[in-house]
Amino acid sequence: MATEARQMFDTEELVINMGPQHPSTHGVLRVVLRLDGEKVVSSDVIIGYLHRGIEKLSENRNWTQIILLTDRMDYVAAATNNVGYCQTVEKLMQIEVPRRARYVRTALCELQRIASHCLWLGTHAMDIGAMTVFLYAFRERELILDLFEEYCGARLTYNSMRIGGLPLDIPVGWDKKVLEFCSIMAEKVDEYEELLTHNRIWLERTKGIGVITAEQAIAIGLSGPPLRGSGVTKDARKDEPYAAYDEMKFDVPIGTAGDTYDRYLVRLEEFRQSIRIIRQAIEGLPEGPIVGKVPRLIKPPAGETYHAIESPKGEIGYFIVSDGKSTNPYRFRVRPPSFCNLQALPQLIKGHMLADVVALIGSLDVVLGEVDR
Amino acid sequence: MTEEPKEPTAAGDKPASEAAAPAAPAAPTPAAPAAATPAAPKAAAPAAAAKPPAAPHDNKPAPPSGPTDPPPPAGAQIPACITALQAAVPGAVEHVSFYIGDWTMIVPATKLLEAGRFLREAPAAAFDFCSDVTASDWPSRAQRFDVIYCLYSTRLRHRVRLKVRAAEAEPVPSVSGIWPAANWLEREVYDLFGVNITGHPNLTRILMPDDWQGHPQRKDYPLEGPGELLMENPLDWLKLKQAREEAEIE
Amino acid sequence: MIDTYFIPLVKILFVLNATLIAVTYMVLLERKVIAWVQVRLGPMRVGPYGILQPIADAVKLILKEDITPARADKWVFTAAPILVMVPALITFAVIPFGPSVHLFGRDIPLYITDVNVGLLYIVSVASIGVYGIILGGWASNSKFPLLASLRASAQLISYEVAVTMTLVSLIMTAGSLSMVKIVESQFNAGLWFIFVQPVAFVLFFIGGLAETNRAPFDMAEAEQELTGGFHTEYSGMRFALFFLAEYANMIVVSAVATTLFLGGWLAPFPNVAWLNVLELIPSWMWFLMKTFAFLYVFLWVRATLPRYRYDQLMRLGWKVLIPIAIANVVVTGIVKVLF
Amino acid sequence: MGNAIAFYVISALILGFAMLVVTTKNTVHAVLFLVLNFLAVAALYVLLTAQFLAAIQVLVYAGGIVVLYLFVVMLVNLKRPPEDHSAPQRRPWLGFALAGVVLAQLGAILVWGGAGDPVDPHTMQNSDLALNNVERIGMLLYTDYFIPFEVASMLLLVAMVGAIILAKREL
Repeated sequence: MATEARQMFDTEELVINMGPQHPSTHGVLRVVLRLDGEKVVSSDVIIGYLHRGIEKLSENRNWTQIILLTDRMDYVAAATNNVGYCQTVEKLMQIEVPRRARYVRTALCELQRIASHCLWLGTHAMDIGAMTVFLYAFRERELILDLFEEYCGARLTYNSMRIGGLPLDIPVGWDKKVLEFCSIMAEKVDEYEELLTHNRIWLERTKGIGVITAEQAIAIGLSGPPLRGSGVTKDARKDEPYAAYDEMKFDVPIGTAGDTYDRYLVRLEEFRQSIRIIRQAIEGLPEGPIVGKVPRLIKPPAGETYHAIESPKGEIGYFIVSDGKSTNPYRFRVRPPSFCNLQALPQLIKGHMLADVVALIGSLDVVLGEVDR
Repeated sequence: MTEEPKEPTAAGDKPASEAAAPAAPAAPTPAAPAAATPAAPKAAAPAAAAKPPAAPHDNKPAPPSGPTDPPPPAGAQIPACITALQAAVPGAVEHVSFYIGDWTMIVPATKLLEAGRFLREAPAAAFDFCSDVTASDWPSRAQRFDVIYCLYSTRLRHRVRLKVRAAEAEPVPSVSGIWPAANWLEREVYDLFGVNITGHPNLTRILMPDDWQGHPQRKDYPLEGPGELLMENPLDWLKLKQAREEAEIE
Repeated sequence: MIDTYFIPLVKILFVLNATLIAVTYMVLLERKVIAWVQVRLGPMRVGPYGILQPIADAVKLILKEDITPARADKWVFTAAPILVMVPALITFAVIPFGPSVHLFGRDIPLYITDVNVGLLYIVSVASIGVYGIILGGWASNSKFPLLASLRASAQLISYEVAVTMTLVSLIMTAGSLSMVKIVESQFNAGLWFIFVQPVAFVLFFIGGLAETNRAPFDMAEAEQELTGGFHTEYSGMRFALFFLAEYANMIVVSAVATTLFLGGWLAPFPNVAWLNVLELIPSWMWFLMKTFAFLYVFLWVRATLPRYRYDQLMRLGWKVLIPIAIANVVVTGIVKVLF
Repeated sequence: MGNAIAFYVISALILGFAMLVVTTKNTVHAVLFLVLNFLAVAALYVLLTAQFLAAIQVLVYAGGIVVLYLFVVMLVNLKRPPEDHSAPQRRPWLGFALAGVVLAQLGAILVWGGAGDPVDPHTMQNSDLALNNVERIGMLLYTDYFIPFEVASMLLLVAMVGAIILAKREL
C-alpha cells in the first residue's frame, strides 16, 4: 500500500528555463532546469547566443588587428587577453620583449585581475542577496578603470598591448597613482572580509554548496580559482612564468573543501596577492626600451604554438598557426577558461536548490563573451 | 614518415613541398613553391558544385598544403613521456616534432584512445588535464582536418600536443571517456568543423543554432555567412525561413 | 450620534490617509537609507533632495499600462493585490497611537477602537494577507510566479505559527489581549515589555521580517532567482498595490512591535519621577518615533544581510523559532506562577 | 433592529457562498468562495458578540486551513482539467438522498430541540460574557470540556504524523 500511496504524491517534474534573459546569469546563458519541487534533478546548459565567430573573423585580419578582437572576448579582463595573445605571437616570432615592458605587463595583468574579481564579488554577493557589497566593489573597480583610462585611453576594451611590447610608455605620475591605489585597496579588501566572511547567512548560503573534489575538477577541465578552490595547485604564473612573474614574490591561495565558500576565500586572497605583485612590479620598474625588435610588417614564420597564461577566470590559452606567407594567421584558437569552467555547472548544481544554482553560476565567475567567442 | 596514398587528382606539388619542408633545417622556408596552381575546390567540398570555381582573389598565394611539423633538432632529447608511449603502444606515434619549445606527436586515429589512456595513467606522463581540443582545416590535403589535443600534467607540469589527421567523414574516437573536459570541446570541433567524432555522449551543435546548415569555421565557408548561395538550392532556405517565422508566431 | 459614527469616521479617514502617505514616503526612505549605506545619494532629481519622488512614482504607476497576461484568471488576477493591501490597512483599526486627548471639549481616545481581542484580530487579519500573494502568483499563469507563490505560502504559514506562539508568552505577561490594556499594563509595570520579554522581542522581530517577506527572508520576490517572484506579471496600478502593501505591512509590524514591546505611547521608564521631563514630548510623538526607529532597523537589515535559502528559512522557522517560542511560553508560565 | 437586518444579510451571504462553492467549475474559485463563506460565519460570530470566536475562526479556518486547500488545489490543478458533469462515477441520486436526510435532522433539531428563549441582543452587548469572553471560554475549555480537548489534540497529532509519513519520500 505504501508504494501505491507514494505514486499518489509523486509530483511531476517542473521544467524551468533560466535565461537567456535572466538577472543572474551574467550574460546570455540559458540553463534548462528540471526541478522536483525545489531540488534540481538535472539541467543542461545552452550557450551560443553571443557567438560572433571571433576565431573565423581573426583568420581574415592581420596580426595587429586581432588585438582588438581579443579585447572583446572576456570583456571584463581585456588586458589579460591582450597580453596572452601578444605573448603567443612573440613566442612564434621569437622576439625578446624588454624587461620594462614585461614589468608593466605584469602590473596591468594584476590590476585587471583585481578589477575582474571586484566585478565577480559584487555580482556574486548581489545574487545571494547582499546588495551593499556590489556598490563597494564597484567603487574600487572605478579606481582601476581610471588608471587604465589614463594608460590606454579606454575603460573596457583597452587595446593595451602591441606585439613586441607596449604601445606607449606609462604616463608621468601613473606609477604613483597605482601605488596609492594599492594602499586604498588593501584596507578595502578587509572591509569586504568584514561584511561577508563571518556573516552567518553568507556561510550558510556558500559553505558546502557545489562541492567538487580535486580529481573531478581536473578531469572536467576547471582552471583558475574554481580549480584552486578544490586544492589543486595549478597557476600558470607559477608553473609557466611569463612576463615578469618569475621575478615576483607571491604565493598562490589554495582552498581545501572545493565548495563555494573556498572559491570565495581563494579569490579574496588573490586580491591581496595581486596588490603585492603590483607593488613589486611598480616599485621595481626598470628603465629601458618599451618595444623589442619588431619588423614593420609582422609575418611570423610558418609554424604553430600553444601558449597559456593565467587570466582572472582561469587558464586562457592561444593556439595559433601561421603559414609564414600571408599577413593573417592561418588558424587562431582561444582556450576560454569560462567555457571550460561552465562545463562543470550541470555536475555542480545536481541535487541543489534553485537558489544555489544562482550562487554557483556566480561562483564559477563566467563571462559569456568568452564562452561564446 | 609513411606516405599516405595520394589521390591522383591532388595538385602535383604535394610531395615536392613535403620533401622541401623536412630537408630545411628548423629555420622556416617558404613552404609552397610559387608554381602552385590555385587549388580548385575539391568535388567533396560542401560548397555547391554548381558554384563556379571561385578563384581566391588572385594576390593571395595558394593555401599551404599542411602544417609544418619540423622534426626535432638533432641535439634535442625526446622527453621520457613520448619514448614511454612509443614503447608501450607500438605504432601509436607516427611522427614527433619539436618547434619553439612545444613537443607534438602525430597519432593515427585508430591508436588515439590507447595513447590517450596511456598518457593519462603512465607515471612518466601523468597528463591528467586536457586543456584544449581543437581542429584546423587544410582543404587542399586528403585528410583535411588536424584534430589537436593540448594536454597538460598538473603534477609534472609539462605540456604535450597530440595531432590526429582525419578526412572529412573519417571517424575520430571521442576522448571524453578519458578526459571529461573534452566533452564540450569536441562538440565545438564537431559544430564548427564537422569532424566526425564517434562515441561522444551527446554530439550536438554547441555554439551554432541547432538547425544551422554547414560548418562555419571551414576554410571554404564564406566569411559573410551562408546567404542563399550556399544552400543546395535556395528553395530549401525559403521554406526553412517561413517555417521559422510561423514557429515564432504561434 | 456624533460620538458613535462621526468621530470614528474622521479618525478612520485620518489614519487611512496618514498611512497611505506614510507608505509612499516609506518607499523614498528605503531608497535613501539603502543608498546612504551603499555610499551613494539615492533619488535626488525630483524635487529638492528627491522629496517629490514618491509622487512621481505614484503618477508613473498610475499612467503605466495595466497588462493582464493571456489565459490568466482575470478575476483572481485583479483580486490578488487588493487581498494583500486591505489586511495591511485594516490592522490600523486597533493600534493605539496615544491615550485620550482633550479636543473641542470632548475626550477623544487616539485610537479608532479598542477591541478586547485586539492582538488576535491583528494576527488573524495578517493570515488573510497570505491569499493575495498566493493568488497573485497562481493567477499570472507562468512558472516563476507560481513557484514563488508556493514558496511564499509555506513561508508565511510557518512564520505565522512562530509569531503567534511568541505573542502567547507576551499576552501572559500583559494579562490581556486588548492593545490599550497591554500598553497600560506596561505603564503599571513601569517597564517596557522589551526588558520583561527580550526573547519574545527578538523572535517577534525575526518573525515580523519573515511575515512581510523582507530582508533576509525575501524569498517570494527574490529578483535574482525568480525574476521578481509573484509580482513578475503585474504592472501599472496593480503592481503599485502589491508594492505599497509590502511597505504597509512593514509599518503595521513596526507599529504592533512598538505597542507590544516598546510601550506604545509611553515615554521610556514612564513612572520614574525625575524622567518626567520626557513627558513634554506628546505621547503620540513617542509612538511615531519608536515606530520610525523600528522601520529604520527593517531597512538597515535589508541593506546589509544576504538572503536565506528557502529550505534554510523553513528550517529556521520550524526548528529554531517555534521551539524557542514554546520554551519561552513555558518559562513565562513558571515565572508567573512563582512570583 | 439593525442586528436583525445584519443577521439576515449575513446568513444570506453564507448560503449564497456555500452554493457557489459547490457549483463553480474552476476549483480555485470554489476555494475562494469557501474563504468568503468562513469570513461571513466570522461576521456572524461578531454579531453574537463572540469576538474571540470570530478572530479564531478567521485565524484558523480562513487563514490556515483553506490556505492549505489552495496549496493543494494549485498543485493538482496544474495537471488534470476539471472533469465534466457527466463523468461516470458521479451518483447524483445518492447525493440528493443524503442531503435530504441531513436536512431532515436539522429540521428535527430546530423544532423539538428545546431551544431556550432567544436572548435579545441588547442585553448581550454588555453582559459578562461579552466583556471578557476570552476568560470565559478559557475556563470552560479547561474545566468542563478538558477530556475532549485532550482527545482532539491527540487525534491531530496522529493525523500530522501520518501525513508526514505519506508525503515525505526519504525519511
